[in-house]
Amino acid sequence: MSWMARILAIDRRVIFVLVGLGTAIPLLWPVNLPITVTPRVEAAYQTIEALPAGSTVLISMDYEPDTMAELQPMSIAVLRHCFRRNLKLIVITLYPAGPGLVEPALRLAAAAEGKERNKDYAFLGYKSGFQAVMIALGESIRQQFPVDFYKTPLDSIPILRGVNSYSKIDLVINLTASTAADYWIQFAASRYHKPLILGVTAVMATDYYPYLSSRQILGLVGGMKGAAEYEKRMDIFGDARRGMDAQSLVHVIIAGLVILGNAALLTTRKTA
Amino acid sequence: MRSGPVILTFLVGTALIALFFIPHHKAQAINAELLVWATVIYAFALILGSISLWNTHARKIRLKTEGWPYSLVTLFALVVVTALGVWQGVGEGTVVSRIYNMVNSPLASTMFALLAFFIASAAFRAFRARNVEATLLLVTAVLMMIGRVSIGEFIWKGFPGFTEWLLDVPNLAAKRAIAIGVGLGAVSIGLKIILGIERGYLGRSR
Amino acid sequence: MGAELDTRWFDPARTNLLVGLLLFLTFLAINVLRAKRGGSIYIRPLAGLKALDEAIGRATEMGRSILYMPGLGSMEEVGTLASITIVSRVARKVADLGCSMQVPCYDPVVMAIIDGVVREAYLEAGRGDEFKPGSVHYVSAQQFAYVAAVSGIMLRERPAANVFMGSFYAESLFLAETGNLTGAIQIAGCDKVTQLPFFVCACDYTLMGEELFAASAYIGREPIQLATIAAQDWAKALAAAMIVAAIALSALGHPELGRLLHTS
Amino acid sequence: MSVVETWIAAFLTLCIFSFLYRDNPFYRFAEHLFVGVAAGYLLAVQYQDVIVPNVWMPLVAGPHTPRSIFLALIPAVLGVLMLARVWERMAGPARWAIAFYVGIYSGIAVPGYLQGQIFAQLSDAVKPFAPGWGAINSALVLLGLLTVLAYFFFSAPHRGIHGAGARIGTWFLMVAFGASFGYTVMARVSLLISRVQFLLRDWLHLIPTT
Repeated sequence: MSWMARILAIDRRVIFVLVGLGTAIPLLWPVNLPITVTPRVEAAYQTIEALPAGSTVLISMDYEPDTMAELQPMSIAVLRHCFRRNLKLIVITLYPAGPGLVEPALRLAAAAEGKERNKDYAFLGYKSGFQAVMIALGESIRQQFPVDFYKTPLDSIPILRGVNSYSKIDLVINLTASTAADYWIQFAASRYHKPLILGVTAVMATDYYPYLSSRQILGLVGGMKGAAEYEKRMDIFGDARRGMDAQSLVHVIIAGLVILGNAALLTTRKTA
Repeated sequence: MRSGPVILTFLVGTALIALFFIPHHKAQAINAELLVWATVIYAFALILGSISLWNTHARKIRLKTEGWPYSLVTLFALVVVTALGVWQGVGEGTVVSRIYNMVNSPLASTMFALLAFFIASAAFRAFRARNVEATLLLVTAVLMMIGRVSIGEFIWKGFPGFTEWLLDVPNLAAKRAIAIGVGLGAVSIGLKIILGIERGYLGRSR
Repeated sequence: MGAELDTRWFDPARTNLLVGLLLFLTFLAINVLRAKRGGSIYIRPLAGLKALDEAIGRATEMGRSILYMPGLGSMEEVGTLASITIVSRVARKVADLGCSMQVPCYDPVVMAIIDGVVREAYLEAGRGDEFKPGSVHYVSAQQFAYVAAVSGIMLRERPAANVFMGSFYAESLFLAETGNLTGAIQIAGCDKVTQLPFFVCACDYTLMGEELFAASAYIGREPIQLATIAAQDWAKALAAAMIVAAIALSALGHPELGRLLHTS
Repeated sequence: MSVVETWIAAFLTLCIFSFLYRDNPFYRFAEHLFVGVAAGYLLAVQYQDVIVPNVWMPLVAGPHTPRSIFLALIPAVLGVLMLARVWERMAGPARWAIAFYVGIYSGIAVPGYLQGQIFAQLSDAVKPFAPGWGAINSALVLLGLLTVLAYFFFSAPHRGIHGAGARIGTWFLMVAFGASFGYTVMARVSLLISRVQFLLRDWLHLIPTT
């Protein structure tokens, strides 16, 4: 069997090994492939960069373990940027499985930037009701979240003193894999006229380009690639940039295999 | 005996179609109630399904067919998790939710992750330039793959823009046409069943 | 403050939908009458369904079974309804030839329905005793637990043909790629656009979108069923014409037609 | 997750990865455990969320009014009829429950797909052409839409003008499928990355947490 014919009849497990290595190697030994920061991510970065120190930011992290690969590194990068800008963060989640992801992300970001709970950020935990919560935050945060995730009353949390509705919030950031984004645009941005930044999965990102061009959202971070760009902009080397190395490698492996297969097909067809 | 159920399907189906057009709160209350009834039937059907699952595996054990010990694992898990769930509930903090997070979550996400391997083997085998259509399929797929990762942008600045064009024009056009066709097919099959033209679901192929 | 209770008996915003429904019913009525009066209705051949016939024949010769997967949609998905109408005809062919068919189910109600359908097919074919109870069985209503079990069936019981008919999601590639490994002939029909590329790549034949809904009429070849497909085509032609007209009119400054199609 | 839970999750993860090599006892064990736990979990959820509030409470435990009993009785009877299919001779009566259930979802589907699929796509498709260069894209979208619709026409053979249109339609379909296929690769690889990260970081501690 000619060399080319053997390629065509390659055992699929060879392909599986290649994909497995293409994923594991960059995670262990980062390749640090070049990343260019696209305008949409830059716009999100600049919006946070422009906030004066001490401004209050409401972050709603509405996603669950199945989309963690794309959104967890994005959350950590955005949280670290807010901490680095000495902003006051109020963090909530509208998904029951949210706290299991949000809490570790907050701990990681705060530790990396030397920030403290209740002094620099407050995590209010999960509240069901989706749109109802978003609207109610316009009236009173305390009515929705009488106590924070750790059961401490809001009044005894330093950064929440005097903050009880959207009026005191300078920026809303929503990191989500679901239609929560549409409702945040409808309520936070349109109804309460709060500046809004979105962080969504790659699959969803293209649907929100129109909102960016119409300035309903001021920045859009899409998928693991967007998160990697944000990490590069923050000059940190997180899971997103490692992940993007693996993505690039596996995509190149698959594309290469397809090209190789067709090259083999052409030569065998010529000789046959 | 057979025409009775067909009439019931007609009555219920027509009622649901009518309720779509009637916003009256009493009508919508009936609509909601009927949907609750459907969920109750589903719950009982799930018990029937679980009995079917039990029979499948119990038969394997009884007949000692090849691989019957594995069926013991399924039946054991089924009994234990059902009993705990019925007795203690399944919410956050219950034993069942811990079992679920420890067993089903990793299994489901790893099964999902296997798709990365299968997408590679399927691409290698299927993307062969045998004719115009197959060539269009593979060229578009390769360009889309390369264009969406940082390497693509590194090769050609316009790559991401091009991949978005592929999604916004050809992909959108075909998706829209298929969606219209599926919509028409769905309405057609729904009406056929309600009007009794199609009775296959009652076990009558003629 | 009590919300304003709606007491209207008709929602005017949905008038266009009602007109659309009545139009479709008219097309249906005309074509059914045409069929009843013996008018012949041409329907272009669907390669996938011819292959399905051959696959059942070959499976019978080899004494191996057919694996029919009715999809991972519940009854809310019309692809599932389509799959039920298809399996009722396939079951009759399988019963006629004395072949055996296994139907692992995701939705328990679908299992109850298909169990009745297959049992009935064997009775009608005069082979009531050959029906194997449990051949139509519930596997799991969780996506990847179903996939894990069915992949096991494919690899261990080696059916001669894998038939995927209905609504499939991300698991489509997993099942089709595993089935491809076993060398079985694979015929798929799916209404989910995002899954069609994977079926096209991993299966021998794929019924795309609307073809899934037309399949049951094809296999049965009953005139009235073919009439409903003709009605669908009339509606499709009308839709295409309206799109072109609306765009042309709005280019000339009359966007009214386009607005007619708008839904709340 | 505690250490024990991490080790169990890692073991089960490797059992599933072993399927890539071939069907083996580890995969078979994980498969059967998966099916059993999933079946038990779903059964318990349906019991807690549906059976108790909609059947047990109104008929037995909870506050009853003649109306609430009657309203709860109908679905319960239909449900029991469905359940009775366990015995073969009860397959007949179960058809009433099936007919009701199929009627509900056919009745939902007809207007639902009419609005959500047909009219939603039509109202999108009739948007006026984009100005300037965008008009080319709008024209291409319209051309693709019409030719793919032509491909899906059943009552005319793919011959002549209709045949040519259908052929162009298949080209649009292939480009659309290629784009959709390539677009999905990243999402699938992301899932693999998070599983490999779980093994390398949470289990083997070979990757530093950021």
